[in-house]
Amino acid sequence: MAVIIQNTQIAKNIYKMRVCCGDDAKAGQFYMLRAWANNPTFSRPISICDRDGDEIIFVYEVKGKGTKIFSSLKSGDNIELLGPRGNGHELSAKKCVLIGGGVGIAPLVYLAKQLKSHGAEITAYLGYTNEAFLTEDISKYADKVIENIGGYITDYIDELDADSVYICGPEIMMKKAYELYKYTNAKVYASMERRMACGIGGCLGCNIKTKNGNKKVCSDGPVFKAEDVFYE
Amino acid sequence: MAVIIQNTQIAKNIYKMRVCCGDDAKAGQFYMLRAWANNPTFSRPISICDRDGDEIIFVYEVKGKGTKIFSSLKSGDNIELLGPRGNGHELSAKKCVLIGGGVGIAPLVYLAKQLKSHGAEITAYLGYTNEAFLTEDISKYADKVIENIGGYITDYIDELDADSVYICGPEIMMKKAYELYKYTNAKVYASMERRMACGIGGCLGCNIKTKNGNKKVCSDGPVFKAEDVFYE
Amino acid sequence: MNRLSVDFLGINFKNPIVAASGTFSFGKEFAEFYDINMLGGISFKGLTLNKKEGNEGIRVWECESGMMNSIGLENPGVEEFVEKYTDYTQNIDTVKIVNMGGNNLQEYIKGAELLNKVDFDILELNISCPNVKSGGMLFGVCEESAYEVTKAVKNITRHKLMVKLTPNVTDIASIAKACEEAGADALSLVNTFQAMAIDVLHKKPIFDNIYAGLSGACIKPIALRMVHQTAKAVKIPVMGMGGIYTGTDVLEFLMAGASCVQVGTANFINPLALKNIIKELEAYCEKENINIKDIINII
Amino acid sequence: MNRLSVDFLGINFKNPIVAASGTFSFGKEFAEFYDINMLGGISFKGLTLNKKEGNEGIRVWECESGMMNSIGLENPGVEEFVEKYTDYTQNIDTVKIVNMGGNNLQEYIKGAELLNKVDFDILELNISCPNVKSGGMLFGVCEESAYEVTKAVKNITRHKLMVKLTPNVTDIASIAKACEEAGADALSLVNTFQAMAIDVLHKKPIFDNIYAGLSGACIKPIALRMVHQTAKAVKIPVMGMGGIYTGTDVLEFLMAGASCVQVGTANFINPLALKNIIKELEAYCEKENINIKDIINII
Ligand SMILES: Cc1cc2nc3c(=O)[nH]c(=O)nc-3n(C[C@H](O)[C@H](O)[C@H](O)COP(=O)(O)OP(=O)(O)OC[C@H]3O[C@@H](n4cnc5c(N)ncnc54)[C@H](O)[C@@H]3O)c2cc1C
Ligand SMILES: Cc1cc2nc3c(=O)[nH]c(=O)nc-3n(C[C@H](O)[C@H](O)[C@H](O)COP(=O)(O)OP(=O)(O)OC[C@H]3O[C@@H](n4cnc5c(N)ncnc54)[C@H](O)[C@@H]3O)c2cc1C
Ligand SMILES: Cc1cc2nc3c(=O)[nH]c(=O)nc-3n(C[C@H](O)[C@H](O)[C@H](O)COP(=O)(O)O)c2cc1C
Ligand SMILES: Cc1cc2nc3c(=O)[nH]c(=O)nc-3n(C[C@H](O)[C@H](O)[C@H](O)COP(=O)(O)O)c2cc1C
Ligand code: FES
Ligand code: FES
Repeated sequence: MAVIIQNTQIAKNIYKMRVCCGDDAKAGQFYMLRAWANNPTFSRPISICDRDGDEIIFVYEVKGKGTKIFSSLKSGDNIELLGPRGNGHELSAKKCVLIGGGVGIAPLVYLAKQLKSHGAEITAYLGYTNEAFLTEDISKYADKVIENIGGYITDYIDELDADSVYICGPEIMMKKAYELYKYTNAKVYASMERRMACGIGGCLGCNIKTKNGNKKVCSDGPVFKAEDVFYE
Repeated sequence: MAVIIQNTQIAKNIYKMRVCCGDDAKAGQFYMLRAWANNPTFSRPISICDRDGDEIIFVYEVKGKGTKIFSSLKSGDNIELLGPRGNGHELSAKKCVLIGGGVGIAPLVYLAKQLKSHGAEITAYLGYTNEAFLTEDISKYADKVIENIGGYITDYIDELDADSVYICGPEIMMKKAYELYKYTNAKVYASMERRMACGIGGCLGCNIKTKNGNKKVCSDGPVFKAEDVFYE
Repeated sequence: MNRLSVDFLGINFKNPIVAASGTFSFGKEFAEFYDINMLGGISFKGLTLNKKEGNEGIRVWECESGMMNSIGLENPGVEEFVEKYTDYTQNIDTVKIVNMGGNNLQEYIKGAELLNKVDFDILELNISCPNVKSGGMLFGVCEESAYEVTKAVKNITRHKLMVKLTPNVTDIASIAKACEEAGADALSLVNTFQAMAIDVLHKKPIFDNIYAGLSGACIKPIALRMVHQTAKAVKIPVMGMGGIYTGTDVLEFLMAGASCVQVGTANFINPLALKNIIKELEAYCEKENINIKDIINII
Repeated sequence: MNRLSVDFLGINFKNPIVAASGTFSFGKEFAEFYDINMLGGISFKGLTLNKKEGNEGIRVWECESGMMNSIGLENPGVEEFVEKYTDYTQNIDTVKIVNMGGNNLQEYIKGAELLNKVDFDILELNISCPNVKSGGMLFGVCEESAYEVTKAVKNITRHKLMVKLTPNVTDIASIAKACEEAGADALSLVNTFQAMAIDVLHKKPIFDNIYAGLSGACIKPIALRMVHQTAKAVKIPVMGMGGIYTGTDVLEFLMAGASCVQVGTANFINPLALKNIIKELEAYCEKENINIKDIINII
């Protein structure tokens, strides 16, 4: 049980929630969030957007039942956090490209922060549907930020000389972005999403087919080498 | 949808809720209350305890899921009210005896007030398990109030010369109280309880066997002539 | 133009929303809350040949996302219904469905015969009743008895016959086909699931009859599967039900193959439920620019 | 004194709480949250003779008070399980139940034979699997095939045999009796209910396989009824399950006749669910001053 410090709207349907929680968590990991008893049945996976002292910051889009409930919470309310879960990102100290689409941009904030502290050089491509958010946060750490609203962010990618590429967003966008780097020397990582029941590896509900067989997004991922998941 | 003006604990597990609601309602009637979407499935029947201008006052005991949720509501929160439902009391202008047990005392407040305004002479017997509540409210209208904590209130009834007797409480207590007046000339009324699904006469879930056949507590009652329900 | 109108057995329904039998009485109680003639139809409280007092003890019990009932078919009997038919149905100007059950074949036949005296749109045969003659087994749980009762009633009734199936079976499609073969004009499903609740405090069953019928949102996923299987198995139209609370739920049943739906338990959650569902469907059709019948059976 | 201990097939269970097959993997993931050896037992993820990749598409879907799954029995296969048995079961010091299914009789027999190589407490036979040879009908939906597969496995296995029944049947008691006659030492029930969900936005079924298995609180009232019917019909012990979330739910199943229970979906709601349930039962027994076994089958 954790206490909500702040929960405010930052863009259309996009909310930022600060939660008091002393966990040690890595960029790319997520928590299973729950603010109800037994209904909805599942907790909802939300990535770590950022950390600030004892606080963890989530940025989420209101999609359905669960996120609707999250958006109604007020500071002082309790929320259950299960986590941090998942593998998280390997950090590189060299030339990094971050590519985010929609609310997939959220986890890039903490990633950029971490990469920066490892001395990486960062270019970030951020694609939005309606309205930009978190651009300033990422600008704090990225050397170059290219943002686009309404188009395909993959059309704007011009920095192909990278050591590591981190992609998070709709699957189709991730695949397209990966294609751009497929024949370069960059290591490309994609943050995958699947519907989750348990979030801890117990149900096999979040299965993803990879080059190396079935994997669980919740515990083997959510970060995968793009070549392993976009292999077909 | 009605707005809660106040919702406070007045005794162990007993709460008083003031709700803004302009309805015209009779003593003995009830509302189906709901402060959730689809779960719990049923709304909960709660009697009118009192009215105060545009406000309706409910007094309820926390028993299970539903009343637990009611007790967590704060002023300003919304609650759905379906009602007023049920037949309500016939008012007598003569010698009246009111007998209440536990939270069954709640509806006697508004009844006493109404009877008083009809010029009745009122004796009230109030039986509590742990702690008294609403005694003062009833004392405002009753000429004589006998209260007991922990025993059987029926043991204290000494006023058998009455025109009308109104009983509300656990079924076994109501039956016992009725026995006392069975051979007097008093008209005896009992407020019956049954589990309700719809509260409006549509499901036949709140069936009660009476001398005159099956009746529905929600729409034929909840007030019945005691002789009709305790006939066996 | 009414985007919601559907044809069911040649009858024009204003919309596919029908009040489910036993949850809407004969309509009067709900007429206090809205104009019930806006409904596609009403399936009246289930009748039996003879008046029934119904069950003793607790009759309704709540459970997670649903309820159990053990009303025991309390009803005035077909005879009284027929006699007072105008009382029962006056002011009702929507499709009228009369729901009838029975404890043996003779009761079904006699009941259906008596009902020939009055005019209504569809006779809905509740075959989830225990057949006293075969040890209390429900008519609807085996192909033979489902066939038999359907055939017998079909022979005598002058009304369009819709048989209401019980979900407490291994293979709903085979029962559905048996009823179709026996001459059913349409099918409705599902009735309630046999279920149980225990009063752990008093260490006894909640219901005097031990088991009771489960309905509400909790049964929706199973009901939807059965409606889908049934719609694929038969050529006659299907009226689907089981746990419908919202317009979206209705869309699921229609896509799965139902031409109309009935809504039961939702009426207890909110007496305005059916009206709200119709409004939701109107908005959906408007937004998608379709007629509701376009989505029937597309899955 | 341990008020919660129960005897099941001569095996001492620390308490009647068993993790349900397929919801607890092989325990490791939950061991991170609490000492899983406090459990009465664990039924491992369901095995099949050969490794299975499981189903494509959406595998888990939420519904009112429950969930649907279409995992498709993804598992390493009996062979690998037997080979790496010590890896799988090291550190597990509670009753070990191995759950196994199959697509035809031969697979069941071969699987059971292979499992003879390793030591565990109970073999749980999942007969809710489609019998490829008879057109995909589940083994568990008719008396004959349930009898046949139980008998065949009983003949070959050296383990205690518990047959896990499917609830998708008309008459659970008759299937239970068939399994008992065939030599089952115990029964467990219920497996998931066949159910469906539709993506109304995209106008297609949620699951690639169209239907999926329903579990969770929504099925509890039906599961409880079936456990009650089964416990009354057979003499062998029954392990009950279906929608158990709380200690009170457990009490219902025990009173209805189950000697132990399995808990599945609740593990996904809270990984500590089983621990919490055990604590609740301890408090209950303390307060009532009884041993849990005193309430088994009292209704
Ligand atoms: C590892 C991981 C990390 C994530 N991190 C974030 C994050 O940081 N921020 C964030 O905003 N999101 C994140 N997500 C996504 C987030 O978990 C989901 O958006 C959230 O669970 C949605 O829950 P909900 O209850 O609001 O929506 P749901 O009600 O579950 O619906 C979700 C989606 O499913 C569709 N849907 C639901 N029901 C139906 C139906 N009957 N038919 C058809 N479609 C239906 C809806 O269209 C909707 O888009 C992450 C997901 C994963 C796996
Ligand atoms: C006409 C009418 C008027 C009423 N007026 C009032 C009023 O003014 N004030 C008031 O306080 N109450 C009143 N009641 C009673 C009130 O409606 C109930 O106490 C309330 O509905 C309980 O709801 P709940 O969700 O809190 O409890 P529930 O969860 O519904 O439980 C209620 C009771 O049922 C028992 N129960 C629940 N589940 C189980 C189970 N599985 N096994 C065994 N027992 C179980 C519990 O022991 C509990 O006592 C009235 C009732 C009627 C019919
Ligand atoms: C209180 C109650 C009474 C019912 N009575 C009847 C009945 O008389 N005849 C009948 O065929 N079905 C009866 N049913 C079943 C419903 O018509 C419907 O098939 C079932 O409730 C499933 O739909 P739902 O989930 O929308 O409620 C009854 C259901 C309830 C809840
Ligand atoms: C994700 C998931 C996977 C399951 N896998 C199996 C399995 O492999 N073998 C089996 O016999 N039952 C399996 N089941 C069924 C459960 O063991 C149990 O019978 C069912 O879920 C009902 O219990 P519950 O309501 O407590 O979940 C599975 C259930 C779920 C939810
Ligand atoms: S969500 Fe259960 S295994 Fe990943
Ligand atoms: S509660 Fe439905 S008829 Fe009274």
